[in-house]
Amino acid sequence: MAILADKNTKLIVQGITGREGSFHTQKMIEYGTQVVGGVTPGKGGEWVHGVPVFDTVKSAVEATGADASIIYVAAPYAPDAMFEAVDAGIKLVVCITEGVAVSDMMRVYDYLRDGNIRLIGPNCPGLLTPGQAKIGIMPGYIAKPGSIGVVSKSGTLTYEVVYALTQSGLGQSTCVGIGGDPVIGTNFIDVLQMFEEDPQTEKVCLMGEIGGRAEIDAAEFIKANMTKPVAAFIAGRTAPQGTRMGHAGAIVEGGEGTAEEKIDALRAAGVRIADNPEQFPELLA
Amino acid sequence: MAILADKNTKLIVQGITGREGSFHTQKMIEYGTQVVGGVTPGKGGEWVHGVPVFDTVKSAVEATGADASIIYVAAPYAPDAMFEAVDAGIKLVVCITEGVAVSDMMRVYDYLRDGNIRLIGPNCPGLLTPGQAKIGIMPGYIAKPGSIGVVSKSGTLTYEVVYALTQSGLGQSTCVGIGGDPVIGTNFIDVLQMFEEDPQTEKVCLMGEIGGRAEIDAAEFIKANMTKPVAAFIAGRTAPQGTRMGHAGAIVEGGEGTAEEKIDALRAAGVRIADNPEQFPELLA
Amino acid sequence: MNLHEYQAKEQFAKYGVPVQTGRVANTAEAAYNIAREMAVPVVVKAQVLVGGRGKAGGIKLAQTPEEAREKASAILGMSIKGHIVHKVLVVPAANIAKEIYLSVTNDRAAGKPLLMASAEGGVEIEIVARDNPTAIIKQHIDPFLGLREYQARNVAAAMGLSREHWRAFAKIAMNLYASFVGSDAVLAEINPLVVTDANELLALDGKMIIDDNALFRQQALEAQRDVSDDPPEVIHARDAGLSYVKLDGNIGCMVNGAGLAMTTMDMTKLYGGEGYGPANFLDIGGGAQADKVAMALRIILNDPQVKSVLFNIFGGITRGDEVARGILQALGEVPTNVPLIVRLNGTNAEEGRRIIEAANLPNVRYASTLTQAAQLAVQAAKGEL
Amino acid sequence: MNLHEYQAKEQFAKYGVPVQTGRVANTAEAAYNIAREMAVPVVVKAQVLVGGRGKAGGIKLAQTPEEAREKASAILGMSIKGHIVHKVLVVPAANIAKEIYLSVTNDRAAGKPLLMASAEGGVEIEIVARDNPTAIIKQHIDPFLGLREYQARNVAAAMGLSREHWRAFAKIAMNLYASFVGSDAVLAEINPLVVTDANELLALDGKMIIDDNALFRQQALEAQRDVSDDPPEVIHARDAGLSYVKLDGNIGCMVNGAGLAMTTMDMTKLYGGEGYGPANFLDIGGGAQADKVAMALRIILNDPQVKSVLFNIFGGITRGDEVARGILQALGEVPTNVPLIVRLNGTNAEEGRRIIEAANLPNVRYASTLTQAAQLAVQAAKGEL
Repeated sequence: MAILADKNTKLIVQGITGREGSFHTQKMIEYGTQVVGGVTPGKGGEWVHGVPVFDTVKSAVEATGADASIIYVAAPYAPDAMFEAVDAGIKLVVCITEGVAVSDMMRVYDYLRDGNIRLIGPNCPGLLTPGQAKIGIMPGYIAKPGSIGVVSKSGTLTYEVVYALTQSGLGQSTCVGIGGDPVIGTNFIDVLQMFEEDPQTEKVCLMGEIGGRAEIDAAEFIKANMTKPVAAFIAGRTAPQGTRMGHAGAIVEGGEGTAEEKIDALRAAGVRIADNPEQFPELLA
Repeated sequence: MAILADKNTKLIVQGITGREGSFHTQKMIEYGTQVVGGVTPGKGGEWVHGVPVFDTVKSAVEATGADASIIYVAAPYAPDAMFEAVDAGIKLVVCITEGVAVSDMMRVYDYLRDGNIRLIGPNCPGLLTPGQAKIGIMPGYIAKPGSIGVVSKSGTLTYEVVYALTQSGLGQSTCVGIGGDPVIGTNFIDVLQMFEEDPQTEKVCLMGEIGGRAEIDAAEFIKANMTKPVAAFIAGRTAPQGTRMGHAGAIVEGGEGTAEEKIDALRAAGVRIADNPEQFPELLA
Repeated sequence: MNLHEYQAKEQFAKYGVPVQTGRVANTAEAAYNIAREMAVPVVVKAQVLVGGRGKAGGIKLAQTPEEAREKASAILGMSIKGHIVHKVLVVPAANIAKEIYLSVTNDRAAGKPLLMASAEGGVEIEIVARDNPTAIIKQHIDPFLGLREYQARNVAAAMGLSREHWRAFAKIAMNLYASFVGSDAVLAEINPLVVTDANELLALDGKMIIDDNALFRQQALEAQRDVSDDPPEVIHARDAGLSYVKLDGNIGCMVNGAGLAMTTMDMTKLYGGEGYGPANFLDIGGGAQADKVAMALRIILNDPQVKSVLFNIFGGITRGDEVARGILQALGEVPTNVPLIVRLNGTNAEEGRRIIEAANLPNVRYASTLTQAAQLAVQAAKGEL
Repeated sequence: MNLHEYQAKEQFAKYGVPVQTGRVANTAEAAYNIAREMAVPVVVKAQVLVGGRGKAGGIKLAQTPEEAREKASAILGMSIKGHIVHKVLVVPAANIAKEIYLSVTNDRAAGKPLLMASAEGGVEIEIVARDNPTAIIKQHIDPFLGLREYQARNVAAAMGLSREHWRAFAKIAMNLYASFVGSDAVLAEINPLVVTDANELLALDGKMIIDDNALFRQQALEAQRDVSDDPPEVIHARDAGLSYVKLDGNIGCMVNGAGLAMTTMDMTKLYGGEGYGPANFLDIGGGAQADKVAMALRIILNDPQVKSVLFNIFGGITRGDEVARGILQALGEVPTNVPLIVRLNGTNAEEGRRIIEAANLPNVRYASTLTQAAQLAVQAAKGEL
């Protein structure tokens, strides 16, 4: 077992003929993911790395029975790609695309809330169930199967931590990058809940950053509901207040969302705090 | 017991200071309905027929504990009145207003679908639970308590039937006018289901008209799910095809929605058909 | 409210739908001049607010300006299903490679707009629906999200449209939907949408019905209403806020509520039998006051076929006393000997009856039930009363 | 992207929000002329993209045109939190009866826009939030339905606004929301919205932040971007699509991903201690290609405070070979002796390391872990390497 995806997950790639879509399709196939199809309007009938391309998600789902989709299309088109996936019956949608407008995401978020849909992202590295499936852009070699659940707002910081765990012999159940945008499909609490319920997961790593209050909410959830040990790292202790740091999740909002606040809240929930992401292995040992 | 409303229902009147709102507030109070408040923005603090007026539905609900609302505001403002009622926590909304634009109603319908909200109407006479509560504009004296459930697309036709039943000694459990507009909050099937489950209701009268396929859907539902006897009347046998007859529910759509089709479908579902609305008492006897 | 073809096309064009533009002519001479300026074969199309113009001979090809004059002359003034043609649209004749059907309407059961398309365009969609229903592709539209490009693409794929046309088709479908929303339409239809021999998509025809209930915010469209084809009583009824439809029978009906109005009509036919039935549908609406009732009665009495009038008012929001005052007001202005059968019930019915009784009118009879009222109206019409 | 007060007000006015209009002056003389034309006491307001202008002396009342010139002269050229004032806005002084706070922003947790209002306007809302949080009234907005009048009315009631102002307040709130949506803003704020002594509502100030991710469809707003206040490296970084923030330390950081960039900064401070820390935040983003990496490196090396550079690239969508090529490209154009600590991992990291190694650069050191890289960068900055 693992969460969200495993070796039975049938994946389609939206934007498969693009530069990133094509490159990562190959990487996902090499990792062992069941990539059953791709979608690029107007290119139906072509093949990419042995994967058939369809014109619409609907036709791809009908032909392949896909139950998951990954989105690599450009930001102005990503919201429609998400709507299209959902309307075609996809239950797990992972949106890698960076730079989606927040007003668009609010509409997507509202639309999805009605259905039984799981959206990861956007602006995220996707997820990796070591040894089973990779739906995203995480380098596959950094992970190995095991019992640590990893959840993170930040993409590359996730790689650091997963790599450090693997180097120390600690394998992972599933690694999930939820993205740091203001509005995202799946938040810390959703994933923590899944890890809490997943028999394979024994301990959890959480990586947050300054801005917003998602880590505070996570701390409250952990205190109230988690029986499994959690260790955490919060990026941005040295970031000056009020300065935009790359993505919107990293705006320090007047007196709220500082690293100190978040660390205090997590500590109060019994979470062990790492000062350095390479410290996780010793905290979890 | 009865369906939708009874003597414990606490009602507020949106548009209480208007001509119709004020008139029918008095009639509803005279009938015994618990009218606990009214709403007209800018007139909070006034009183109408002994009922306190509030500026917003929110404040009316907070002050009175109302659980139902009736709307008498003009058509351009009726959609917002419905949204306001729902956002204030009202669970039963009855919209009397005639002439609401269909595009507005589609938005209302979509918005309500998420919540556990019951909307009756718009463009309907509301409902009457004889001897307990009148939420609408049906003349109170035409009804008396009993075991016949009445559901109808048409307002005044409902009165005819209820009056005829009462004159023949057949009382009613609840009388519901669902309205004949293209998009309505509650359809025949919703009400038939309630009557089927309501222990007080023994038999059901249904009044439909030409246009649309709501009566065909009702016939299918009756065939599959109703154990209680149903009698029906369909108005519009003499209406020429394709001519608009008052409201949009009465457009005959090319070859579909004729009175004959509907009568045939209902008959096939075991429903007794009245040729004249005053025939119901003998059909139900 | 129905729009003429040329009005619908103007509306479509405003939202970016490529339409075959043309010009409207009121006279054969004007049609000749337009055709001469166009300097290509043209089609002369009757502009009437009713379907089936082609079958009725209201659409004609003309190779020359002279022929255009001749065809226009034949079409102008002709009656199509009772509608007199006052205008023709003159358009360049198109070279058609393929005909598509495309429309947006409302699915009342789903509570959502519905896009319908078919590769079998150019014929009446009702015929396709009957003979080959799977050829009609349906796509519901979320009223908040609007029509998305991928939905239009799914429709294009399902109807077997050649892939080279998908982008253009999707754009047309999205723009048609925008025109539907922006105009508060209940129907926006292109039939046919053609692929020309130059491989471009073009709307050759256009039909649009506007939601009467939304005209309060569509004043520019309401101002385009063509009343030239409406009889005076229809115009009067509309201005007074009455729903009125003239029928062939001889028993005038004045009723509150559409359903009860139809029921009342049905009753006159049920008891009237051969040769006797409703002269009209007339719904005075909810809460009608005296002025409106008076206008309704004047409209009914203006019909020379009317031999008796049945008033069936079951008041809820409408009040019997207001109706009674309206009847007396109209009779004061337009005295009549036509028998009047009055049946008042519901809100303030007693007061209403008292008001009429006080006027001591010799040609008024009262009924207490609908059945009795219908029977009396039939007897009166037959001269048996 | 931040808008100036005068730009935000123009945007608000476009959507029907009553704003106190004024005119912008670049010189004291221009301010004098504007004040003379207005012929009333004026307020001279610094136009800088930073808060706290009032406290910093950037907003001054002037009774006469001469005084306006004098105040403008003092304000133009002053530095407010490091931002030089290049423009002032001259507005008529208003007679204020009451000050209100009103804004629309996004509630990320709820995934919805949020209207916030307070009767305690005119002060920083953060202070109200801290000292009297219940004075801030919050109303979520459905992104599909938009702000409804009754919601604005509920807010007006909750903030204790006098009922005579409800209608005007609701209209302003709805129009402010429309400007927020129409401009793809993440913040639209009026502080204060005043009730004048003539009992009218008027926006005296305006603030607007546009979603950078939506600028692709807000080209008219992007064209208004004021870069006069931005140092060249910020402009270069933005043009190249890099996220760059100059900091006070001495260790240059080039990282892919915002979270890892902050982490890398944190590590340089953790191991650097007093006097050593990050010289910048720089996120090259996902999938950066060689040109972008080269520009990033040029920007870092252009900072004279930088004593060592730490490259921390953990490739996912970014590829190590592309980064390596970018580093070499930049070093080819701008040779440097600054120590470079290179840590590549993830996608194509091996190829990347091989490419750099092949160039045999004397000032490059490699690290395999982030800890080691940070430690090396600190040592290099201290001259201990």
